[in-house]
Amino acid sequence: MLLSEAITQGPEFFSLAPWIIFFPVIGLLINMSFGGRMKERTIGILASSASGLAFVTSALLAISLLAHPEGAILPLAEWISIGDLQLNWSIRVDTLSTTMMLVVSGVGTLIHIYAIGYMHEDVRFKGDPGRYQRFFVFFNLFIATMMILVSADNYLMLFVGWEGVGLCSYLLIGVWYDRDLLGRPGTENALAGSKAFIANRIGDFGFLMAGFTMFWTFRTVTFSGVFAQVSQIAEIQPGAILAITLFMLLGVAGKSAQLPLFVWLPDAMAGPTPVSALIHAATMVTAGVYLVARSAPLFSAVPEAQAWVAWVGGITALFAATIAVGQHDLKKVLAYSTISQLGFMIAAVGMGAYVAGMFHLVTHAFFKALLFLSGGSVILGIERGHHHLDHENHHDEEVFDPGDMRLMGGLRKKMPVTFLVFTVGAVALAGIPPLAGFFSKDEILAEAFHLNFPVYILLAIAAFFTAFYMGRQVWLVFFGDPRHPAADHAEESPPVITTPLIVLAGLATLGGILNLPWVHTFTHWLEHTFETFHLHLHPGKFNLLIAIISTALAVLAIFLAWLLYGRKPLLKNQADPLKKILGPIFTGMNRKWYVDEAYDHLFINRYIDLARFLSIKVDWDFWHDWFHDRVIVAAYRQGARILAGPIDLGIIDGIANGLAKFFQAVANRFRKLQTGYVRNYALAVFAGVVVLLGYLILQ
Amino acid sequence: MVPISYYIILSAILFTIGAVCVLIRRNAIIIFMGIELMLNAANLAFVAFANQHQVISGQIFVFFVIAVAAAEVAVGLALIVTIFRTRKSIDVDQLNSLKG
Amino acid sequence: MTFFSNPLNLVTLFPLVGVLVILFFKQEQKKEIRWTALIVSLITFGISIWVLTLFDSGDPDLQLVINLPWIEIASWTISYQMGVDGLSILLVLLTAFLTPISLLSTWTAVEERVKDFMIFFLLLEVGMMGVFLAQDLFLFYVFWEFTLVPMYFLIGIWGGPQRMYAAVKFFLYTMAGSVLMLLAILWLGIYQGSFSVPDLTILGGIPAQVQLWLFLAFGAAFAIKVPMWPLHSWLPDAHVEAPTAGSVILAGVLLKMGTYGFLRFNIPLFPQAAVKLAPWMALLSVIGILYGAAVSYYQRDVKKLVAYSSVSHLGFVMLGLFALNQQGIQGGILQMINHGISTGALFLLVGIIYERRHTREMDDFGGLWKVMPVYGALTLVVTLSSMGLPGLNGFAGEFPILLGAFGSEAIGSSWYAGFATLGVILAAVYLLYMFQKLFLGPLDKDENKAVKDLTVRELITIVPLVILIFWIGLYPKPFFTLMAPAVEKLLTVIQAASLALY
Amino acid sequence: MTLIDFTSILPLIFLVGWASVLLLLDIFLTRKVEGLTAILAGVGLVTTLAIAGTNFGISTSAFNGMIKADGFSSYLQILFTGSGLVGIALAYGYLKRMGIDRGEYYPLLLYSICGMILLAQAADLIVVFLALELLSIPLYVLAGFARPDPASEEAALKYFLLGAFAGGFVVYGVALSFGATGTTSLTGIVAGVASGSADIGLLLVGSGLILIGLGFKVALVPFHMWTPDVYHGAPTPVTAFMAVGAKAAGFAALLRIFLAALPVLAGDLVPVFWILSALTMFAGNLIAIVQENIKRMLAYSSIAHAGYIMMAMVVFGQELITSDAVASSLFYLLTYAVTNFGAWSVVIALEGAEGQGLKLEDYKGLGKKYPLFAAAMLVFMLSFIGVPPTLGFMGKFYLFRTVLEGGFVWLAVIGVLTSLLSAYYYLRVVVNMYMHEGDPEIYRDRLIQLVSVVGAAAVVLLSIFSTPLFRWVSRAVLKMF
Repeated sequence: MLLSEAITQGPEFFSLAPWIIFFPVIGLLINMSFGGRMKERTIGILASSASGLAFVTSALLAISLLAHPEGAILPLAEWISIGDLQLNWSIRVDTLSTTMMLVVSGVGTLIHIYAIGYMHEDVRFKGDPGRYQRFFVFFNLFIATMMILVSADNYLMLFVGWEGVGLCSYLLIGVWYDRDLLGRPGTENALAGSKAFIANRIGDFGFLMAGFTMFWTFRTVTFSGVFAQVSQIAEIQPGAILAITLFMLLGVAGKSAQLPLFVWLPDAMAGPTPVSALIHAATMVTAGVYLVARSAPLFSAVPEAQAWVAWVGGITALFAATIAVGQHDLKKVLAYSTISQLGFMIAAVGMGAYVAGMFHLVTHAFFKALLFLSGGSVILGIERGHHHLDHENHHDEEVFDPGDMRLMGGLRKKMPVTFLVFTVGAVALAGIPPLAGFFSKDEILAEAFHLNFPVYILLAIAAFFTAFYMGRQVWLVFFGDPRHPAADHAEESPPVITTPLIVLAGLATLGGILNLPWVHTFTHWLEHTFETFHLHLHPGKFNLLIAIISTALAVLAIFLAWLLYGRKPLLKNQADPLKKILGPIFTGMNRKWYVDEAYDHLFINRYIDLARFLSIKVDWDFWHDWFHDRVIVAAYRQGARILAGPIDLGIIDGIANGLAKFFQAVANRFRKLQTGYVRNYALAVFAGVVVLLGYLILQ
Repeated sequence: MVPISYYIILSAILFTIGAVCVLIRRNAIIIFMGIELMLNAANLAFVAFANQHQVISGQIFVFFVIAVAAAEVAVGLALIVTIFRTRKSIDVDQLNSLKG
Repeated sequence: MTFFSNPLNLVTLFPLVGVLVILFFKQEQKKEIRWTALIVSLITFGISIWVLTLFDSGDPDLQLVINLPWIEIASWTISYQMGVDGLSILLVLLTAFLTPISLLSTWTAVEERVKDFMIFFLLLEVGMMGVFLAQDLFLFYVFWEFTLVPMYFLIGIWGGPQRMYAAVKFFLYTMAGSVLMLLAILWLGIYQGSFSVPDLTILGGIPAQVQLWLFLAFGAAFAIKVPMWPLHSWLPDAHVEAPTAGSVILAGVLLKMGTYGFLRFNIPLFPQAAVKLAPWMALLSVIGILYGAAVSYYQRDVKKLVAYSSVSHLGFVMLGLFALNQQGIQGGILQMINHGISTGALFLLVGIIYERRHTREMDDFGGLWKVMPVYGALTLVVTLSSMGLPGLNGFAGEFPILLGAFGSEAIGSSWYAGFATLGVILAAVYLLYMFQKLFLGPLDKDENKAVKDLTVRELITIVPLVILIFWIGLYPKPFFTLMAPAVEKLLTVIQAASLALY
Repeated sequence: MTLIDFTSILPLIFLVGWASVLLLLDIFLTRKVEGLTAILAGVGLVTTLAIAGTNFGISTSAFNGMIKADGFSSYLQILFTGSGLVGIALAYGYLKRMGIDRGEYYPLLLYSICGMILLAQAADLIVVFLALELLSIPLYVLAGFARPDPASEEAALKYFLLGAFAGGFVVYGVALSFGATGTTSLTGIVAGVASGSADIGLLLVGSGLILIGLGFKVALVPFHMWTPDVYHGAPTPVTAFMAVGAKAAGFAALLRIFLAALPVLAGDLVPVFWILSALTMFAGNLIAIVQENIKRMLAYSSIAHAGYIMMAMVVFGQELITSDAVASSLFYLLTYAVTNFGAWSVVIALEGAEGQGLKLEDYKGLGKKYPLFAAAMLVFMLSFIGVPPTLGFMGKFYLFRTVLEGGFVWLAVIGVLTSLLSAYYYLRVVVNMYMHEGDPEIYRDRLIQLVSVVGAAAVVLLSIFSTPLFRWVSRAVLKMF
């Protein structure tokens, strides 16, 4: 079936498309079933090659797209078909989706390879080699679900991937489900996973609502079907489309960690570094951006929605950037920087600068993955050092956080390669020409400048902060002197780890050429997709002024960072110099502006209280015990008792006695009388007689 | 001649007296006599009505009632005697071991 | 077709053969008794598959009908009418499928009075089959009441400490509803002159006002069984006290008798009332969904948590049915099956750990995944299916339900569906909480360090369910195609009614 | 007297004769033969059964309309003689066990049955009264049969005094009715009413008094208060026989008089019936809950069931369904008889000396120790509740149908709800039998085992294949009007 479809689509490799999903699935099945009996390395290589093959397939698809830019749709099977609700498993190959496939599988493969080395050491430091297999199974599962997400040709299949990646992130954050962040026994990681899943679920709620509205508006949820009708629906009921897009925005906020749902991403750093790099930096979190770009026709139809999206992105970008400045944990800084960069992308796609957004998505995937991985390499290095200490002097029992930048310093000598690549990534992120980050970010800023000036301001400031905290991080980590013996004994990572880093560093450097100004390769590449929905992309024109401003800002920021952290490096146990300058503001940054606490108080605790109240008070005490057991049952038994006692022997007796008394009164003249039981019964009969006859006679 | 209603009223009074007797006396024999009184009140009514309607069957009924009453007396007294044997008393107020 | 060659009669009455055989064993011959029961139930499952093969999924009407005059009361001829159609075929299969699994789960759990247990269990299967197949109201009522007795004993004899209380409560509550239904049935018999459901459906013509009363009378019986909020109070007791197999069947099949009742009787027989009351039913369902979810979250006893989650899940089913459009109803029917599978599996899993640790308090666990990886993985899948993860069966049911409810004319407002969708979030909250309390976190209790992973027998009970979870999740088409024509037929009735109304 | 007169009361004549012979035999038989009287009594009843069976279907009125012989009476005669047989079966072992094995038991039983048979045929108020006394007087004696057991004696005296008291009302009622119409024959009364020569008010009061007398016999609330004490005190087989026979007989008279003969008074009497039946169902079922003694519990349950049968009389006056009403109540009497005898048989099996084994606790563990008895008892309890597939359910089904047909929806609702209440105390027995540990002791008694097992089987099977029963019942009421 699959092949016949392919023939009708064209002679190229489109028919291979399903394999981007099947390869990783095969990989995970093998690892799951036989991993127990395989050597670690085999597991790792198998998983990596599964992902690698997926990359090759995507590449083939890309090549075939060069010839047939209109792309192809490959229906695999019917899924849910009820009445006019027709959902299929079918894959959409076009320039947009293929771009995502390339990024996911490409970066994914590199990270897989990196993870072979990383997890090898990690499981040993944490002392449970069993997790190695589990990790790679989940890792492949992630690639598979992510591929489903990007290759879907309808919103529901996309949703499958959408929730699938959420699940994977839950599982991978919780790989060390029995530890806390510092590897001690605890539930912290597990909770972080749940937090991520539930935050995502809130987003998914939005997605589902969007889906319902969409179906009842368009009577279909396939991309082509929906986009074809947008124009006329926009005339009739723009409200519906607005609703759809805003609901979607909620979903995006959940998945891409935007305000107000971003809180899960920092906690997600509980997962091993490769997870942070792949899922929480390079690919999964960008799904939101992809969704908006994918739904471009819908968003373009309702400017209000676009404004909303842009503002959410802009504010998040700045908000997260400020928080990043105040972090001490190496990965936390990167996490917030990720949120901030995602803000850039969301803002871009929100403004309608889809190409710019996607472009930044790609470059960001390169350098942010690079940063995380090299950061992971740093952490490994520190842990190696710490390990050595353990071996030298066993009295070392103090809790040690290998990710705390205040304990690092001077690592550029210990880990030269890592230092080099990390710096490349940092510079790229800071947006210094000619590295990738410069071009992509600059395109966004340029677009913003024209399309939505206030958001431009936000983003510009965010860019400034970005440069600053990256500078701060580089100086804190690599310069000065080691502030902890572990850092002093740190060692460079093995080639299996560094090689992917170098590759990524290359990409981060050269990524810019994808969409050089005046050339717009990437724009033209994506145009094919957007044209099919009659959506015309204006190539973002290069604006020298903007470029100069942003570069200047970046340089200034880095200079400031040097002033604070470079000139006289931080000493052991010395407070962060910013603290002196900013005081409470810094604390606020450091404490993430207390968003988590606010949420706890406003929602989570309230819900728990509600649940407690409902289950204990309402359902059990009131409804179950009081109402059912007391009221119903007791009333019933009491009624019985009363009837058996008072009424049967009492009231009827009572009537009897009453009558008896009456007769007593009458007969007392003559004789003292007493009444007794048999006669009570007789009296009951008599009472009956009286009542009945009374009634009958009154008739 | 005496109007029929007098007879009926008389029989009603007798009947009530009998019932009241059942209700207020403790001695089984007396109670039983009360019942007999009720039956005979009925008999009076029968005779009266028979006279009113000029049909004989009413009076025949009286014989039946008397006969039945006799039978009841036999059984009733037998029972009372047995009770008396075991309890040395025929006070119905002492027959209260069965209740609830 | 003679009485016994009719596959429906076979699938219904065959378990009686097992009962007869078991009667000849002695209490001590536990092994023989267990095997007999299992084999008989497996054969019954085989017969149900045979029924499936004979079933023509294209035909919207009743099939394999057997219709014999049965009892003559004065002017009435009550007929023994059995038939299967798209609305019931899946439930028949589910019943036949869950029974052997539950029996297998009792292998080591039930040690005393095995003979009585198996007899009651097989009788229960007869009753349930009858309920789903009977097409004559009288016959239906007979089976319906008949299921009470065995379940009553399963809870009351083999249950937990509070078992008698729970058993009596179960009996009285269910009976309270069904006596009213009996009156409604009699009313139909008197004024419509027939008990046969298909005839009554065609006959129609009950005045709207009367329909309302009859709907409520039938509804009382079914709503208690479902159970719809706020009539759910018997459920936690029954579930917590019942033995594992009992809970599995109770959640898996008995509750479905309620939802099925709405689908089979309330909607087609009193369509106008159904259309009129749809918003109210939807309201109760939504309250049930959210309420059940919230209450589940605060339970400390795993079994109780799952019990309350049923209130939430069946809220979805009811919401779907009373969306009164194709998506809603088909989703609802599928969700009945899904709930049977997922919740059944959950109860099995809870039973497994209970057998090992003799506690169900979540605080007594933690980090089990380390010692029971297989158990953990399977539980994870079931949990995810229960919270409606796309690609697993739960979603294939919940999505059409919510979609249908969202656009349902009968319900009339999208708010219901909106709030119901919030239940999807809450489901994740309490289920993840449960999973985390049991399997994640450090393995710090010594009693838990020793527990063994699943035995082969236990695997055999769980794996089929998990396979179904994936199957329905990824490719539910065959299930939908089975029910589609019957549902479309039902919809024509509803449309006619709503036209008559407005 | 013509031949037809004889044939119409042939069962009666035969049984009276046989009973008297038996009595004499018992006196003059110098050397007691083990169980001879019992067997002879049984033979007599079987013969009566045969005669009644052959009489079935004829419809005549004899002795100038004082006696009717129709399907109705034959049906009831068969029911009565049947219960007589069971009564003997239950009593035989019991009397021995309790050491009250006196020969006159069986003749007395037969005499009482004679009374019932006559009552079923009575078409004249005089005959009604005579039959009533003929059935009651032996029962007074039987109730006290366990003398010198004080409980038994007390029961007897209470029953006697109150019975006689109620009898007084019947007589006076008859007198008034006679006064109102100048005749005591039912047909005559109907005619009198029709011709308008009757004094309706007086007739109403008279019929009210008769209703009270009969209501006492069938134990309608508030005329029920003797029932628990008498049932409790009387020897259990007698209780069983009373619970079934006397009640059935009472209803025979009620149905005959009120459903057939006095439709004109419907307007006035229906509300009375409504109240009585509702009150009886409610009180009976409710009070039964707190009983700890199974005999008392069953006593109250029998009160409640009287209420159910009473429901059928509410629809009287609606010509179209009166036959249904009679048929349904006749059928209910049958189901009630079978179930009741079964239940009592189990009670007798467990009863020990000095009223041991009559508490509900004494049933704990029965399910484990005597599965057969427990299963039987379970079936009877379910039948009492009205859970299908049991006769009890079929009976209620038919009854409720009649009531709904009559349009008395709320009465039907009360009926089903009270039957729900009843589930509560019937289940207590089941809970004790199956869900509690205990070590009950039953007395090996073939006959009783037979009764309970056959009874249970009948309760289930007859409900599944109940068509012939329904046919029979409908034929019984065919030529009644």
